[in-house]
Formats: sequence, C-alpha cells, structure tokens
Amino acid sequence: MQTRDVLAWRASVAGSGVMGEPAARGRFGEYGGRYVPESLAEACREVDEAFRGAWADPGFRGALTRLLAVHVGRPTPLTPAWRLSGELGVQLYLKREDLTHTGSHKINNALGQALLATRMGRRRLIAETGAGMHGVATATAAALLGLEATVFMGERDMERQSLNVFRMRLLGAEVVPVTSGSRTLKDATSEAMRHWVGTTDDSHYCVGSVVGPDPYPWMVREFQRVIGEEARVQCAAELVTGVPDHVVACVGGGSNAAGTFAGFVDTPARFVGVEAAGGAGASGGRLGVLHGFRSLFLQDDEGQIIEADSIAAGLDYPGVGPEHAHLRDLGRARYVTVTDDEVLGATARLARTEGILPALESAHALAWVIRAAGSGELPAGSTVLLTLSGRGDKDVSTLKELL
Amino acid sequence: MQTRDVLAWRASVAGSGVMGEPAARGRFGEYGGRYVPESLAEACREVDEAFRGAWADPGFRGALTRLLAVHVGRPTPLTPAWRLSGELGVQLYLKREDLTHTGSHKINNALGQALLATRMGRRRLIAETGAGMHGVATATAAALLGLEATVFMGERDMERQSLNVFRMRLLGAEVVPVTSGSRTLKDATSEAMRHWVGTTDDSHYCVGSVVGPDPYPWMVREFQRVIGEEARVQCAAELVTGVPDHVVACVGGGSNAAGTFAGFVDTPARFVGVEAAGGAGASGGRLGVLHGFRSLFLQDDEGQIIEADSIAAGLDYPGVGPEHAHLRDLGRARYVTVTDDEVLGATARLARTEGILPALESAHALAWVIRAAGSGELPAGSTVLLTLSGRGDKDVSTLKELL
Amino acid sequence: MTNSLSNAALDQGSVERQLRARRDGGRRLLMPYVTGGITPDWTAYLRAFAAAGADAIEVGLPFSDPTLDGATIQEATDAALARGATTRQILADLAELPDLGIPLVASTYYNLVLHDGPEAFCAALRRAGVAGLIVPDLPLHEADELTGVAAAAGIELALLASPTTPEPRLAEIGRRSRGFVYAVSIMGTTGERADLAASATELTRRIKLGTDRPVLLGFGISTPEQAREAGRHADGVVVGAAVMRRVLDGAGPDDLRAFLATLRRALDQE
Amino acid sequence: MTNSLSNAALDQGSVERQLRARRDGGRRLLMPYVTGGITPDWTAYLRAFAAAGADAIEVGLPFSDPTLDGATIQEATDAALARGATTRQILADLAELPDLGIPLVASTYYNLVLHDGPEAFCAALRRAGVAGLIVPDLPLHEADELTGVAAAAGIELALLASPTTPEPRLAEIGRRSRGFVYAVSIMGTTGERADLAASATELTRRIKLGTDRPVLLGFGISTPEQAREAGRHADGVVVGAAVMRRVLDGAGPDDLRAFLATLRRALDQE
Ligand SMILES: Cc1ncc(COP(=O)(O)O)c(C=O)c1O
Ligand SMILES: Cc1ncc(COP(=O)(O)O)c(C=O)c1O
Repeated sequence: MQTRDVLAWRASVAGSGVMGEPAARGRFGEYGGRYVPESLAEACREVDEAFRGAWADPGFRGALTRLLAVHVGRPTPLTPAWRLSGELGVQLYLKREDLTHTGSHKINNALGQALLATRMGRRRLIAETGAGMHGVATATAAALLGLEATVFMGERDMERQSLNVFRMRLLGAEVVPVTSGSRTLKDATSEAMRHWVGTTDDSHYCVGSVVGPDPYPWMVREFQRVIGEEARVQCAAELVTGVPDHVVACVGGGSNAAGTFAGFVDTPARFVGVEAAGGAGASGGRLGVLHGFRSLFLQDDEGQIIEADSIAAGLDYPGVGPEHAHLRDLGRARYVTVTDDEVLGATARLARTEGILPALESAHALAWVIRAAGSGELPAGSTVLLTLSGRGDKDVSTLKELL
Repeated sequence: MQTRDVLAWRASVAGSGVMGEPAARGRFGEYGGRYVPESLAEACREVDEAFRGAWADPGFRGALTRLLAVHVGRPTPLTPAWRLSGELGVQLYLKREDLTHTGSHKINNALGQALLATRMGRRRLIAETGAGMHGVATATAAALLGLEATVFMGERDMERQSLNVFRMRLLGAEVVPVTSGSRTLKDATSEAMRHWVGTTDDSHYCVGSVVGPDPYPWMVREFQRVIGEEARVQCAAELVTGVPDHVVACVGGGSNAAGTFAGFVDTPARFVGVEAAGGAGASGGRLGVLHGFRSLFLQDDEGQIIEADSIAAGLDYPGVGPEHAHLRDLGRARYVTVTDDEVLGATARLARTEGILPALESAHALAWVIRAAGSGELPAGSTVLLTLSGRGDKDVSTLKELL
Repeated sequence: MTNSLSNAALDQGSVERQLRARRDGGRRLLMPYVTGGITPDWTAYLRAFAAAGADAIEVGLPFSDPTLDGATIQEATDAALARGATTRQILADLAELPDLGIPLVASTYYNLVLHDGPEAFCAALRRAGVAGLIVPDLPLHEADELTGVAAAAGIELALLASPTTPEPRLAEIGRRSRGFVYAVSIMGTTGERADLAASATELTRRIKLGTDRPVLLGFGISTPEQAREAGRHADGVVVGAAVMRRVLDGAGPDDLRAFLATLRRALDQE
Repeated sequence: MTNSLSNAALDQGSVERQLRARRDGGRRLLMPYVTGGITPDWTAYLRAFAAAGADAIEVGLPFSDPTLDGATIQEATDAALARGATTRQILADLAELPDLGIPLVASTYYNLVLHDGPEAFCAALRRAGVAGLIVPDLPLHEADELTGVAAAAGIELALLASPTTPEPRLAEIGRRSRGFVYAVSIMGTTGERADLAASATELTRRIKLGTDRPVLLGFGISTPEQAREAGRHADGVVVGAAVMRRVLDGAGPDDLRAFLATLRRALDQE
C-alpha cells in the first residue's frame, strides 16, 4: 500500500512473540524486570501467580467481562470523525474510551486488578495517581467490590485536580497527599510503593499504567487489551480496508496505547505512540531503572530522574512502559512528541468539529494526526484509528485558563 | 403480586392510548396544547409536521439510531446495584444514562432535534439550559452536525455552573446570559422563546425536556423513548420477573422519566416520578399555562409563577411536562418529593456502595428508593428499575461545599 | 359615578363600535399601554392618556413570566410586581376611575386568566369597567376556550396576527377577533425599534383583505414618524414600550400626555 | 597517603574478612550511614563515625527517587541533591579521605549504577576506596547482572533479605551476598521506629540458618536499647535515619560521635 511506502519507518518485525507474554524474568527485550526492594519481591511473585491463574480462568474472565459490560459500559463505540476527517483528508476513527464509566480507559485496568485483589483475598487497594483518573478509577472499583482504597497523590496535583480529589473521597477512598520531591505523579508512585512495602499482607498495589515491576506492565496491558480487541472487530466492520493504516494513541506510561496496539499487533497497521514534548520517555529518555522496571527515562547528566512537565497531568511521567521501549527498538511502533500548543489546538478543534471534548492526554494523539495529515506524513485517504483515552471534563478549568 | 397490593395506588388504567400520540390539539388529557404567541404558531406547526414526517421515515430513524450508537454510546448498560440492593433488601437496577456522551440523557433528545433541524434546513439551534447539561448536549449535537448553537442560561446558573458554560463555548456555542427574573432556568426558557420569535426562519428551538408547546412534549418523549425501550429489553434479559415491579426516575420537566416510562407503559410496572421538594410541579403545582403549555405549575395565590429551588439545578423548574400531569390524573404514575438532605445522602451512598457518582438530579430518584425501602413502602424483594439520568461530575463543587 | 357603573351600561361590542365609529370618521386610532400598578397612583397615567387623545387604553396585568415582552415591559412588570401589584388591586383601582370616555382593554398572559378560571376573570374585568382583553399567549387555535366565556361576560377578546400567520388562518383571526385585530408588526417581542418594519405594512394589508374590523398595529412603535407611517396602512397604533420606557425613567402623567400628544398629532396629520 | 592508595591494596572480600574477624572476636558490629554530600565537609562525619567505633560505614549516593527510603533519608537526599551533590563529587571526596581503617560501603539505587554502566560504576567505587555496595532496588533475582561485574572490580555486593523472603530464596541470598547480609528488620521503609520489630529477630535467625556471613540488621534502629536488643540476634546493626535525623537537625560530627558512642556501648555491653 502506498501509505506505508511513504513513511520512513523500519519494516515492522513479524508478530511472533511481540506483545505476547514477556520473556523470562519479565523482560520485553532488554526492558522490564522486577527491580523491587527484597520486601516486595514476594508480593510481586504473588501478583504474578494470581494473575496467571486468573487470566487462565474462564470464570475470572467472564466475571470481568460482565463487570466491564454492565458497570463500565463496554464495548465503547468506534466513532467516525466525519467532519474532521473531511478537513484533514484522512479517515479518522475514534475509539471512545472517554465514554467509559469514570471517563477514561483507566477503569479497565483498575477493575481488572480490583477483581484480582478480591481473588487474592486482599481487602484494600493502593494506587498512585497524577491527574486523578486512575485514582478515581481505583476508588470506583474498590467501592464496587467492597474494598478499601488508599490513593497517593502529589500535593501539587491535588491542587491542580481538586475536584478529582473530592470525587475519590466521595467514593470512600483515602487520598494521601505526597509532599516529597516534585509533589507530582513520580513521587506519588514512589510513595505508593513505600506504602505497599508495609502492607503487602492485606493490600494490593493497583498500578495505573504499563509500568512498575513485572508482572504489572504485562498485566495492565492485558487488562487494557480489551480496547484493541474491540477496536479490531469494529474496524473490520466499519472500514473498507478492514484494518486501519495507522493506530495512534497517547503515551504517558503507555497503557491505553499498549492495550490498543495489542489488538492490531498481527496486522500491518503502523503504530504511533504520541508523547508530550515535556514527558517524552520513549522519544527522549535513556536507559534506566525506576519504580521497579528497566526502561527509558528522562534523566540528567548525573543519572537523576528529570521531572516531566506537560499540560496533561496524566502524561507527566518521566518514563515509559518497558514494552514500548521494546516496540521502539523493534521498529514495530514509532514514538513522537507534540507540544502543549498543538494539544490545545487539537482539543478545541475536536470540540468544534465533532462535539467531543477530549482529555488533554488524548488530545496529544489527535495533535499528531492533525500535524501529520497537514505535512503529508499521513497521505490523503489513510485510515487512522485513534484511541480517545478519556474525556476532557477534568481539564476544563485548565483550558479555561489557557484558551 | 404481593408488592402491588401493599401500595395505596389507584389501579393503573389500561394502556390503550396512554403514552401514545397526544390527542387533538396536542392534548394529554386536559394538559398540553400550544399556547404560544401567534408569531410562533407557524413555527410550531412546521416542527410538528417535520417531526411527524421524520419519525415515520425509516431513513431518519436509522440515521438517528446510528448516531446514538457510534457517537453517544448507546445502548447504555443496565447495572445491577448489588451492594446497595443487599443493604436495601430490594433488587435495584440502574439504567445508566450517565454513561452517554456528555453525561446525561439530554443528548438523546438534543441529537434527535438537531438531526430534525438539518432535515428542516435550519442552520442554527436555540436552547435554554439550567444546569448546563442540555446546553452542552445541544452544543455537542450542533458541533457534530455542523450547526450553530445559541444557548440561553440564567446569569445565576452561569455562575453556579461556570465549567459547563466554558464547555459549551469550547464546543462553539454562543452562551447568552439571561439577567431577567430569577436569572435561572425559567427565565432562560422565556428568553429562548423570545429569541426564537425573531429567528424562526433559520433557527430551530431545541427544547430540553418534555415541556413547551405541542409537539415538543411528545417529540422529546419520543426521542427519550430509547431509554425505556432499551431498559425493557435489558430487564427482560436480566430480571427473573422480566419486568420490574417499579420504574423510578427523577422529574424536572420530566423527559428522562417520560422516556423511561414509555418503555414500560404496557406492563404492570408501577411508575414513580421523583421531584425535588423545592420544585414539585407534579406533586405541588396547580393548573396553569407557561412556556407554551398547559400543565401543573408552582404558583402563588395571585397566579404568579414561583421560582423552584432545589439543590439540583436541572430540577429547578416550576412546572412539569403535560403528560406527567395526565399520568398523575390517570393514576398511571405517582409523583413524590424528596428533600435536599435525602438527596445528598443518596448521592454519597451510591458512590460508596457502587462506585457511581450520580447527578444530583438522578440522586432524587435514588433518595426515594432508599426511603421507600426503609419504610416498607417498597416491600422486600421488589425489583426496581431506576433511570440514572446523568453523572455527578458537574455537581462535585456543589457537593464539596455541602458534604 | 364611577367608571364601573357607567361601563356596565355599555353594550357588548362597545370597544369595536367605538373604534369603528372613530375610524370611520377618518381618525387614526391611538391605544397607549400602561402596566397596571407600576406606581401607586398609576391610574393618573390613564387620565393623561385620555387627555392626550387616546382612543382606547391597554392596561397590562403584570405576570411573573412575560414571555412575549421585551426588556422594557419585562422591567415594568417586575417593578409592578415588586411593588406588590396584583390583578385584584389593579382591577379595584380601575373600578375607582371615573369614565374616561374611551374603552379599557386589559392585556395579560393566559395563566392569570386561568387562575380563578376564565368566567371569574372575565366577570372581574367587566366589574372593573374593562371591555376588551388581549392574551398574547392564547393564539387562535387555543382561543376557543376563552372566546365564548368572554363574549358571555361582555368582554371583547382581541386576537393577534403576526407576519408569519398564513392565509386561511389570518382570515379566521379576522373573523374571530373581537374589538379589533392586533397586528404584530414584526417577528419579535415588544420593544422600541428604530424603523417600522416592512412586514408591518404587508401584514396590515393582508389582514384588511379579510376583515373590516379596526386593525391596530403594535410592537415597536415609538416615534411620531413611525406612528404616521403606520397610520398610512393600519387603522391605528398601540404604543407600549415607548410609554413604559418613559415611565420607568421617571416621567409623570404630564410628560406622558405631552409625548402622546406628539403621536396624536402625527396620526392626525396623516 | 590517601585512602584510595591504601584501599587499593586490599584484597577482594576485604569487607567480609574484616567484619567476620571482628565478629568472630566477639564484637557486635556497627555500620552507621551518611548521605554523601549532605554538607560541604560531610566526610568529617565519616571520621567521627570511625572514632566512635564504627566497624564499617555506609555512604549513600543520593538519587532523585529514593523509593525505599522513609521521610528522613528522603529529606537528606533532597538536601544533598539541592546542594549539588553528585556521584562523581562524592567519590572524589572519599578518594581524598585518609584510610579510616574500616571498610566503606556505598549504597544507592540501581539507576545510578546503570548510568555509566555497572563496569564504570564499580571501577569508580573502587578508585574511591569503596569496597562494598548495597543496591536496595536490585533484589536477588535481578542481581546477576551486577554481581559478576562487581566481583571483577573488587566490589562486594551485599544483598538484602526481608521478613517476607521465603525459604529457599533466603538461603540463596545468603550464598550470593558478599561482605555481609543486610537484614531488613521490618516490612517498611528506612526510618526511626519506637521498638525493634519481632520480625527482625525471626529474620536474623532464619538467615543464620543458611549462612555464616555477618548479618547486619537495618531499618529503624535508632536507640541504644534497640541496638542492644538487635545485637542479641544479629551480628550488628546499620543505623541510618537516626544519624541523618540528627545531621538534618544541625548536629555536627562531634554530636554524631557522641550519639554513636552510646550505640557502641550498648552493643559492647551485650
Ligand atoms: C485520559 C488519560 N489518557 C492517558 C493517560 C496516560 O496513561 P497511559 O499512557 O497509561 O495510557 C492518562 C493518565 O492519567 C489519562 O488520564
Ligand atoms: C442529569 C439530569 N437529570 C435530570 C434532569 C431533569 O430533566 P428531565 O426531568 O427532563 O429529565 C436534568 C436537567 O438538566 C439533568 O441534567
């Protein structure tokens, strides 16, 4: 197909093994692993064992599928963005994770892990959150299944997202302010891990993206796989070509992208992960270890982790999930960045053309599509599947200040 | 069934004609009609004619059904509220309109009318809004279909719901502050009608509930019927009894209730419309005419309309749709009120037990179920279908002040 | 002798008879409007109107939600209600008024008519010496429920016609209206406007094709020029917002008499 | 003669040899911790530690995200980084230090080890006269990638064991650890605590079933009483947060010497 010839990407590697289980010791290529304090080694092993068991158990999967249907509202629709497509000259389809209960794809994973926690006999969930979406999702899943929830959130993020803080508390969760470091997601993650060390016996750490020690990157991707699998079937029904030429998603830790890509890994679709210019782990990071996994992280010359800085709190993470680092090495996915200004423009444009107010995180993916369609990087007539990871309601006050 | 014997309701009237088309001159019993200035008489006739044509046209209905599926996320799930059910001793099922795009059932109607407006060759939508949900829905539908939108909103509501104002503007709508009267929904509605008088040639007035002159009460109910029809099928699949014993919804103007009831009108299910104690048109109003229709309105001894006052901006309307007044007269539905305190309690309780933060409007319906289950008015084991008309995100700052 | 007694002697159809007689005598009709109860001694405005040469007076009974009114009359309505004006008191005030020699026409929204029921409402009007009634949110197709009752009580219910009213309907309005036909000059609400809309001319022409009843043109007439222009086509004008703007700005009965006199002159010059 | 020259003469395994020798001589071991670069003349603390009778010193290389540390050491880390402390400078400072006669053990997170690569990192430690290494986020199952490199560079990589470490794994930790086994007293982060956890006793007992290497108990030991109690089961203690709390509160080397002397005495009394 013409589309693919135009693009200066490495030929994609055959799918065998790609986006399957990680290799021995939780590896995706050279990334991943379980770099945790000895005190968490056993807890990680237990999560791994429990997840393997659950994922192989039709009873568990059936229960999760039903919860996702009756509580979360899955399947989410695939929306053809007709008016914007007309303007851009490409055929853009949106996978609508913004329509899930709580408003972002985070709930797919939170509910999966909450169900796993009940299976493991845990009575409490621990979570970190940045924008608050994973915190709300975790608090929601906990309420639904009768678990307790403790959510760690940077003090600065709590100020920026005070309504989400209140939402979590209404849902019965305890929200713990994190005052160390940059007082954002990175520090909240550290604090959640510290807390887990002391509570492994009764608490499950519900990591919010495809990051953390093995089995989290794999497990979270599997819980998010539903996005890609649904989209695959929907594309087959809606697209003339059956499979889109491009699959695009924003990448913070990378869970919505991983879940989406997983559904198309055996197709010729080209994967694009879009990072924030100020939080480009995959595009601008170097090899490191943080929060239990080996991957690409933003670091200074001394090897200290650099704080990410983007308009989208959910992308303010200095690293990227290990599988994305691996997909990048393989050439199976490409990682690009967009600026805050492009993101604001894309947000307003989708609102006006399609009546959809995307989360600023999701608008990153759109900003790239708009740029690439304009530059010819996406040839006219290309079909593009974009995962709209969340709704923009949470961002309205930010937008109000900036637009 | 035992359930029904306990309740001191009038025997329900046979379904024939009930919740069908209104009688001659837009009447539901003695209510309804088209009490508009002569300058709007022709415009109402045109809307009526166009709607009749469209509703009988499989092409129109197919297009709307598809929009509702791919853009709005229909069908919405039916969620068994297991934990709360256990606490209450009744089987409570929630019809999840909170999961629709834009977050409330208002989008069903706004999209229907927007599609009708394009069919009529109109280039602009006019709407009134209180909480902002119908305004957002209208702005969304307009953006999606390439129409302009002008939304009238009381100045006081604009202050209370400033984020929704910004949301509408982001979607490209013009939001016009209404400074007359109580500066809330009632006045916004008057202002929208005044504005329509001068723009009937190119604008469609997109009324937000089952109120206004004929054909609006009927048309809006038909556009909301999808709630009840989906729920009917879902209940048939989920409930042992097939049909719930009670169908409960909140009532402002009454559109989500009407749409829900319509799906069960030919069943023995008992209908309960729950109003705000401070905005109880059906429960506490007397015969009157306002905004183009004859129905029950809150009035003082001199026949002046009283401002409604409830914690839920969307229920701050002093009247009720004419069909509800008629259903009340027939004894086919019962209308009850709950207090703001009960509503706050119900909101927090649903959040903690089911992980769902309902709109304060929707929490009215729940507050009644909680009270009625506690008092034995809903006998143990009853099945209850409750329409959760919207999500509570918009109310978080209100709740933050009050809880 | 109060107005109520003298008016009680009027026959049915007196509004129309009086307006017709004046029109047929070559006079262009002037019907100023005042919001009832706008000031404590608001009926002084009525005397001033009569003194300025009004042919009828429209008295608004303030309603909380004046859907068809523009900003000025909304403001007047709010002010009157804030003062505590009620239908009851306004009608009592009118009943106290000596006969002005010209018909009084009440105007209000249908909710106030329904409040004690159309019969009671019309009887109360009649007792207060009011002979005509305008209900802007009771269009032709809903008017049935009031026309019979009003006629029985001796109240002439004038219907409104608008630029978008289609043909057979317009003729029906001409037939069913009593007293006069109220021609709404533009697609809009009450309120002052710079020019007389072209639609006004066309509408009066169309109404007159179907009826011989007096046709009064209202909505937006605020200057002598507009009145003169209106008088070329219609039988007369209703002047509301232009009056109430002045009242709200503090103008007293004498000021209003002077203002209406300019309109009277303009109409008479034509 | 600087430390780097004298230490260069040490054989592989010197940490363990020295600690074993002292333990076998009946001494309870004391390893105080200091965050490298916490003050401009931070190495003065090391001299004070030695003077107070420390048997080894743990030097923390500050990392931006000290995931396993509690509030005190986080604060110390932030303060050091804010001062501009870098791995390079800290090691340069150590290289300047005269031989204290006791082994130096670096501790840091794995990201700093990876930064220039494990070979370069271990070589740099060695050049600075550091003989041991603790990497709290490099557990047994990931340690392979460092153990060989460290051994080749003459660095003894001590592994940590925790109360939840299950049996065969604990034995493996005992086997693969070099220098000593770092027993984490409780399921938690570093930081002072009121009592010595029961888990500490149980863990040291279990470790000792599988290895004869010195076992140092760390995390939460802050008082002479705790040190004495710890010394009953383990071969010695690591004291971190209790030291750094004082340093952050402004205590100088002499204050720390006095504090450590109380711990020394408590250990010796046992
Ligand atoms: C709406 C939304 N999209 C995307 C992200 C980024 O997460 P991930 O990269 O794991 O999909 C977040 C994180 O909070 C989010 O809220
Ligand atoms: C969530 C929600 N529910 C209910 C209502 C009340 O409307 P209706 O009675 O027409 O369903 C509103 C109105 O704004 C609303 O936003």
